[in-house]
Amino acid sequence: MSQNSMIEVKELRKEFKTKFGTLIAVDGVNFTIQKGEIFGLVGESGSGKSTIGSMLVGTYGPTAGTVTFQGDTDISIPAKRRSAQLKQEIQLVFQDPGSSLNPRKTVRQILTVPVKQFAEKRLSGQEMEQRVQDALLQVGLPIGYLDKYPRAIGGGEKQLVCVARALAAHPKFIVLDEPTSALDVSIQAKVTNKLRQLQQKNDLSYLFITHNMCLVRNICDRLAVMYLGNICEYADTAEFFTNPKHPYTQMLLASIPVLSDEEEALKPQKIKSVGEIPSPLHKPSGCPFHPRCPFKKSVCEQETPQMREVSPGHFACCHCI
Amino acid sequence: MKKSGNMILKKILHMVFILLLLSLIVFSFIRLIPGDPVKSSLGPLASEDTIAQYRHQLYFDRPLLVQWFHWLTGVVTRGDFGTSLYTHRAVSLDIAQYLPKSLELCALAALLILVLGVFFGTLAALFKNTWVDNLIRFITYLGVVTPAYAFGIVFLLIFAYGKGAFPIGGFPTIPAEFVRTGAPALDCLLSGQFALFVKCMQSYFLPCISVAIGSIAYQARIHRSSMVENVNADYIAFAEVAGVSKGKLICKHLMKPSFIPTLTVYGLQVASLLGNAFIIENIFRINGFSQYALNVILNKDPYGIIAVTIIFGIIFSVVNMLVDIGVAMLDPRIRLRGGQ
Amino acid sequence: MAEILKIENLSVQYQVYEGVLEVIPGLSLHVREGERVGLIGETGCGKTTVLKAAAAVLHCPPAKMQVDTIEVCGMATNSRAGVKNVRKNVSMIFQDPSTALNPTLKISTQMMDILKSQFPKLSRASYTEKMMDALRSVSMPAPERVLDSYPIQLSGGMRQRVCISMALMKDTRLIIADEPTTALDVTIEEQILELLDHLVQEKKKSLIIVSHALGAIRKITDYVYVMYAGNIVEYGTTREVFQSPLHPYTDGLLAATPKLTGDGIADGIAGDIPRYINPPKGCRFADRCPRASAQCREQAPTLQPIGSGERLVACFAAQKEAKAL
Amino acid sequence: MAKTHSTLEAQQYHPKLEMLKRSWYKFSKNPMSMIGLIIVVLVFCVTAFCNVIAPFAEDAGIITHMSEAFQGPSLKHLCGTDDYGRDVFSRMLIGFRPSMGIAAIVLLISVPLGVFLGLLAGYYQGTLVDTVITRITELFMSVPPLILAMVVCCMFTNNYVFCALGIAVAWWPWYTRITYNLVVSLTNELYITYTELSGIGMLRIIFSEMLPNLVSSIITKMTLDTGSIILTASSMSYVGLGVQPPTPSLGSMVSDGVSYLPEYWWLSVMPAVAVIVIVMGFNLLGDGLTDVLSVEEK
Amino acid sequence: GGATNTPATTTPAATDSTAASGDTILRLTCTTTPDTCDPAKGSGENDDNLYVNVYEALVKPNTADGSAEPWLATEWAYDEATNTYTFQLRDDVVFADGAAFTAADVKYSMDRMLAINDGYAYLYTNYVDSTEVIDERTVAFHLNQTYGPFISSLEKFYILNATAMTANTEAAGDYGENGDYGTKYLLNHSAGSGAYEVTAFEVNNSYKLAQNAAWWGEAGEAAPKNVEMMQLTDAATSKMLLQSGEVDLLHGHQESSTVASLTAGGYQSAAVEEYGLDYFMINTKSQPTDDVHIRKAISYACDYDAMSKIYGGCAPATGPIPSSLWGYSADTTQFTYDLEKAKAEIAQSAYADSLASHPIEIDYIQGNGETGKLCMLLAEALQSVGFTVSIEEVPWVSFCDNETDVSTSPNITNCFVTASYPEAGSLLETKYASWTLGNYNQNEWLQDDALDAMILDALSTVNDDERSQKYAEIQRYITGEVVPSVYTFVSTAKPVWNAASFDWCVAEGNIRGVLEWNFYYNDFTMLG
Ligand SMILES: Nc1ncnc2c1ncn2[C@@H]1O[C@H](COP(=O)(O)OP(=O)(O)OP(=O)(O)O)[C@@H](O)[C@H]1O
Ligand SMILES: Nc1ncnc2c1ncn2[C@@H]1O[C@H](COP(=O)(O)OP(=O)(O)OP(=O)(O)O)[C@@H](O)[C@H]1O
Ligand SMILES: [Mg+2]
Ligand SMILES: [Mg+2]
Repeated sequence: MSQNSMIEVKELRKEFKTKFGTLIAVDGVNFTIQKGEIFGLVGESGSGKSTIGSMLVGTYGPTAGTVTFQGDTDISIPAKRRSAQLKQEIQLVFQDPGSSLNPRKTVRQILTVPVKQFAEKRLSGQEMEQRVQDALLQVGLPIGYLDKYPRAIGGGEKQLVCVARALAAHPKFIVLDEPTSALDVSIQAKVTNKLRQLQQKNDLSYLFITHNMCLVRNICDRLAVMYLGNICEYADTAEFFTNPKHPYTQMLLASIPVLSDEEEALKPQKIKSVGEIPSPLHKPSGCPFHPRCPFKKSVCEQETPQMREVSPGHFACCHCI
Repeated sequence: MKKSGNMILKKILHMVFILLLLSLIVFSFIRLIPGDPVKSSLGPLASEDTIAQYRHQLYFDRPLLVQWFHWLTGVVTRGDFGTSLYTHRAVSLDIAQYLPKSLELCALAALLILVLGVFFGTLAALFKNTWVDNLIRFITYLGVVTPAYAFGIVFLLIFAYGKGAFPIGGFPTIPAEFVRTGAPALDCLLSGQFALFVKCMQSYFLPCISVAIGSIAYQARIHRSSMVENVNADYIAFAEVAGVSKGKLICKHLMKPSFIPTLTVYGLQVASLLGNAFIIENIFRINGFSQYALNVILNKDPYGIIAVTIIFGIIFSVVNMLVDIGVAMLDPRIRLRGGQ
Repeated sequence: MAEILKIENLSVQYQVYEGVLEVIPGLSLHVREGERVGLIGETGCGKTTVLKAAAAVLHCPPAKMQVDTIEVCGMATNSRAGVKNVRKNVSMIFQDPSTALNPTLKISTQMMDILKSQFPKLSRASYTEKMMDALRSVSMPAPERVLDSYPIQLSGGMRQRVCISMALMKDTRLIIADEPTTALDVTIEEQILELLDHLVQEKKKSLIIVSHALGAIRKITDYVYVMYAGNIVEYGTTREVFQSPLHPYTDGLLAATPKLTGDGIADGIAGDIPRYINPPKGCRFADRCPRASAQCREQAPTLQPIGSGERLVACFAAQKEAKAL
Repeated sequence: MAKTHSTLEAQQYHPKLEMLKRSWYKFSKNPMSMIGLIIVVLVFCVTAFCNVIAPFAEDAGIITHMSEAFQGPSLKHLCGTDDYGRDVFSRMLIGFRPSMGIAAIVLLISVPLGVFLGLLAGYYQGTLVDTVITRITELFMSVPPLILAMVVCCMFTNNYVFCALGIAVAWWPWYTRITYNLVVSLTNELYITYTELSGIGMLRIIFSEMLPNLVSSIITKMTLDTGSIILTASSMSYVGLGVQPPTPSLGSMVSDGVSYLPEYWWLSVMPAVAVIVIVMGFNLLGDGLTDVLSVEEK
Repeated sequence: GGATNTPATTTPAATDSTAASGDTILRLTCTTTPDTCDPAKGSGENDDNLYVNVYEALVKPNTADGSAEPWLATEWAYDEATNTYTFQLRDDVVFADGAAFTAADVKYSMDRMLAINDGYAYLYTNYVDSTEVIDERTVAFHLNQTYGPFISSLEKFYILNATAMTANTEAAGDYGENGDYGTKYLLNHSAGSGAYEVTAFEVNNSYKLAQNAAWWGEAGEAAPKNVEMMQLTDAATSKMLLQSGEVDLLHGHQESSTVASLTAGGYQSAAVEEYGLDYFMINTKSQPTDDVHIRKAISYACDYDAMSKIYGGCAPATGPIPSSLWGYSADTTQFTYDLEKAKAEIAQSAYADSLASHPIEIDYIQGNGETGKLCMLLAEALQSVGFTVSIEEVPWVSFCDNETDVSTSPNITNCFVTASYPEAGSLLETKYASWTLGNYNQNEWLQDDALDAMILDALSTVNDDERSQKYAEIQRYITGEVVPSVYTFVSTAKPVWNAASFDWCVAEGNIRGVLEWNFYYNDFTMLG
């Protein structure tokens, strides 16, 4: 198992100290990302998806729990303390392409940074140029873009530059934090397809964070659903969409707006939600979903449910199953 | 409530700390002055003994920190800022004499800046890109780039021939029995002398305008751009569609957020008024604090300089604190996040 | 049925530093009584601009508007009385709830000002009661607390619901909703869409709604306009348009949307929206169109009825095809 | 390999140049900015070549023509003559020098110092260094520049170098503050986060990622400040601080001429107008730069 | 002539219109008001202007030539043997608070003057040994050396009200058992017997006087009931104030252009000559001006006519003493503007070949009228004969500071100096005696023993004729051999006033040499 795993997350926990008390953004999360797979992370806004992504790339370290990279390296440490190789192997693409590119630098200058930083040796000017061009060509942008400033290119292309920048480091694993949610559908399609191609070509693993269930359906191999810092369900994509177990997941799937009757048929029965979304500062006791759950029982209010394997590779975390 | 009380307390402590540091720095700076202020203040006939004695009396022969501490205890316990070598009397007396007038002048100027600056800024913003806007913009540009003394002189010339409607020779005499604070207009008000009050205000008119005009212009520009920015904001359109009346829309929905940058700039303008007033005080013969500051500096009067810098520091800090509080009151985003 | 909103030949330019943006060259659309109409299109194609023009708030200085008719409830909006009529009959929900609420005023103040303009003389208590009702009608929990808050104290979903409740406080005949659900979670999005739908159906109002979520449009509208770079390129009943798009642009949009069926994603439409300074003189979509011909680059296609007449499309290729049929 | 080479050569495309061209195009379309630029260029030319341009350059030195005193503006004396019979126009032109010199010294001192401290505080954000620098900045901000400058000028030597030093003492904190604020806001930008995560050294981040973003704001501020400094300096020379007579400075020319108002108005009006025009030039230019240098999306 | 208790008023039959109106105010401006009302502290024109109106001395200057005539003293006697002056005092004098004036007041004032040792004290410190109260109306000064101008010098000895002063003395102070000697009190109060008393006093701003109701003398019928003096440094403002009617009189040396423009506008002006000159003081101890030929060259390089013209045509100076001052001698070496002669002198000097490496610095006081122009004229001429010259405008404080030490004193300074009492000795002593060295009046740094001896000798000569001859000898010596200064013109004040406001002796051409006595407000006649 660990042979094949790219990322293994165990009991990962992250707390933030805020003015109003301790905020538990991630509350004991376990999952594994296999080599060469796209792992989707979906869920409510504020449920802790980005926090997990940040811990993987090392923006900050976790409060508790471990993250293992490629089965042996412990990466539950912030990037500052990580080796150069680790920094190279784990890369990141942000949600907002506008702010993730320095507006004062040309695409060439932007791409030069990782090329130079992660080169195995001192590069000559020509080699550098070559690699920068390669990185750009890889994401399907013409060479002419090298001399453009970010503001002169469109949103989707900017995101592709971000991807190129991540690829220029020759990573093994990329965290994609909502890479397409700032983009139009048509551009989103372009970027997603490119990402998928690159993943296959370079044998990469992705952590793909998003809100868009339809997108997840089409690109992820496996996915986990988060709710208030916890993973509530975790399965193969196909299995997940055909056989959702957790009430929150069912609710989520039922509310996906779709384009055709054909799709409509794939959605589960609609569940009427009750209650209000609680704030992570005041996390409810027991099952975090119970205030909104139409099926809640008394046990849900007191006991935190454990993750259970419903079918092989399909885990859910609910007292009702 | 308690939270904002804490915030204010914290700001005050912070301010006190800065002022202490400031006084210490000025003290060490004064020590660097070439020449001997004590000697030159006593005149050419003074004997070495007298000079030495006077120096001792003023603590100038003690180590810096001792002198500073002595001065500090004087200030804290007796409100005693030391003796001026220039007026030969307690600096605190000088301050009491000169500061109230200048503060009054600056307070009136500050009022003018706020009222006129906001008025013209609003006017320009509401009539954006019309001749009204262009005219106001042109005038405010001139106002910003013209030195205050030029305005002073122009007013002097214009009103000298007005024969007294707006006097240029300083204040009317306030009979001693009415003097309470030292600020002429305030004193008149406090003692109910309204005729005299009107006279004081007439005397204040020209210097006030001259001191304020540059800031008025600047303020108007800032207010205009801040209004223009907000006019285009979605929430104005939203309120408009939702049917909020035009008057309320402008006076409340538009004005309140527009005031945030205006107020920040206003604080800086007001805090620097007093320091820039000396030419105007000179031209209009207001024997105020700014003039006094100029004189103690020109005369290298150590305790005077220290007092003057500290007073300026206090004014700056207090004004800024008030502005911070004001901004926090206007802007819940700052208040609720505790300024983060 | 009577037309609640009728826009004919609207053209809008924005005067910016670099020059004139010819955003909308000449657009017509209408919403009839009781209809729910959708407006879809890529980012920056002028949807918000059209809605603002309809609500008579497109008067901020950079915008220059020319129009043959904008009629709301049969009355042209270009006069003082017309604007008054608009204010009375139109409510609008803005695109971004975080910018649509005044950050410096409490929710209660903002709602109160709206109420006061409608019911000038009421007691304080009845104002409060009305505000609470409005909030409750969008199933807002703890309305008292919300009233006493500033916008930043509310979450995005709550803000959007406040916006909706404020917009609906007026009993108007037309609701204009500009992406009421972007930046919301799917579950909340659904709630809000249902609420909107409910209100429209229940109270017999008309609705014009813009959204990037094509699924949402499909769910709550009867008719849909497809917009590209300031032009309407296709119109029809929602069902028809979504089932058999005629314009290559519509086709591209739909194809690019990921499906729940999970059979991959088409490659999206190549290229970008053209710049609005000196836009192409022919079809604005020509540069990105797989079916573009020389004619498309020379001449701008106009909306032509296809079939029954409830269906319109502005594409030479599609029109030819229809004729050929 | 060969292919990339040829593409490289074929592409004589300099993005920086392109950006400059674009900015210039934008800038040149605004007549106000152009007027500002022209004024500023003229001011610089005058400052550099005033001795050559001025018809009576010697009038800035020790010289009198008492018999020609108080002549009104004429073709020979464009701005008339003063109480010494000296040519006001020539003296005005030469009077640009101290003003510009003071502005240059002030900026040369306060910009590097202020920016450096701002970067330092930003670099050590949240640490003791940050606190100390912030406090010192506040300290120096709390005394009005004019007062600080006067103190320095009176304490030491009354010449324009010390005058400039005094102003600089009061001026640098504003650069520290603006730099610090920019650095703080930049650290929230994702591209900075990216470079941090990639393990690029903080110094490199500051110099190659942040500084280019600061430059435009700082240049704009410098331009606007030049105007303010000239105003401040002219206020100081109005009370006799700065250059020594007979060397002219605009402020002292105004103040000397005031007692001859209104009969001999040109003595003070002309230099006052010069101050206004210079300051306006820098302000117009600064406003123009603000428009051009800010990176707006699209 | 002890009966002269009131000065002759120049008022022609006072108009009845003004007499009735209660509160007449005379408003004046000057460039500096005194720092205190303490007559033991101040020593300038503007100080005296206040003192003569609120205090009185034992003697006062005669309106004609400034020589002393009785005032608070009715008569006096000199005892050569004991070197003692004995004064009989008037018996009808009361101070403003009603206290009677006695010999004790005189003693108190003199003791205080000497103890404080400021202001005019230098006139007495070297001579007055002690003061003795002989009886209530008799007081004696015991001198420790003969002092010719003693009686004249007493014009500057203002008598304080001893009882009021002791009542207002603070125990803590610099003067031992005398505490602060009432210096704090006198900061803004007066304690004299003059025609006016101080009612308000603001340092560096203004003071106000009101008629002293208890005055023993005879108040002028339409003399101003109140006087307001404002300090005004801004020439433009003062001009405007006069024009807007906010002041009646601009005191002091107005610039000629101001005078010209105001008189053109119908205001009146007069040239009031003082017992003083404008001097270029040449530092005789620094290079290159330590060479007498250089100093002579400078004297030749000075365009006397042009300079006097700048000041509106003042009378030329022929030597160190103005011609109207008692003790003046015309028998001096006079210099004229002649650049050729200047060059010739330079050629004779030790610096003939090294002029370029010995720059000359000329300093003048900032904001002091048009002295800058004088310096420019001189500098220009000096430059044209080959000197390297720099000019510096120095604030008053630095000006004084620099001149406390020979090393920091510039080569040449320009300054007006006036006599403290109307006699040549006063100027000679302040200008050239070693014991008055180290202040702004003496940039020459002569330290010439021979000259010192001559001055001392002259001053201690009691006989007037002998003294006058000795003064002449000194003037000859100075101009002929030392040439320490350049004498440009007689210091002349140019007050401007609104003739509709008052009648004034000066207006009628009745000008007194002792400047401040022209501003004896009791002489003014206010008009409606
Ligand atoms: N640096 C931080 N300090 C304090 N709280 C934080 C911080 N970062 C995140 N949080 C909080 O942690 C919770 C989880 O945030 P996170 O950004 O991981 O959510 P998310 O699932 O990515 O949401 P979204 O879909 O909106 O991006 C939120 O409530 C957020 O406010
Ligand atoms: N105030 C304005 N000033 C200048 N240009 C504007 C302004 N408002 C809109 N535009 C321009 O007009 C075009 C259309 O804008 P609009 O907001 O109507 O698009 P939209 O279809 O609503 O886009 P989105 O889906 O992003 O909301 C855009 O290119 C935009 O840049
Ligand atoms: Mg996130
Ligand atoms: Mg929009």
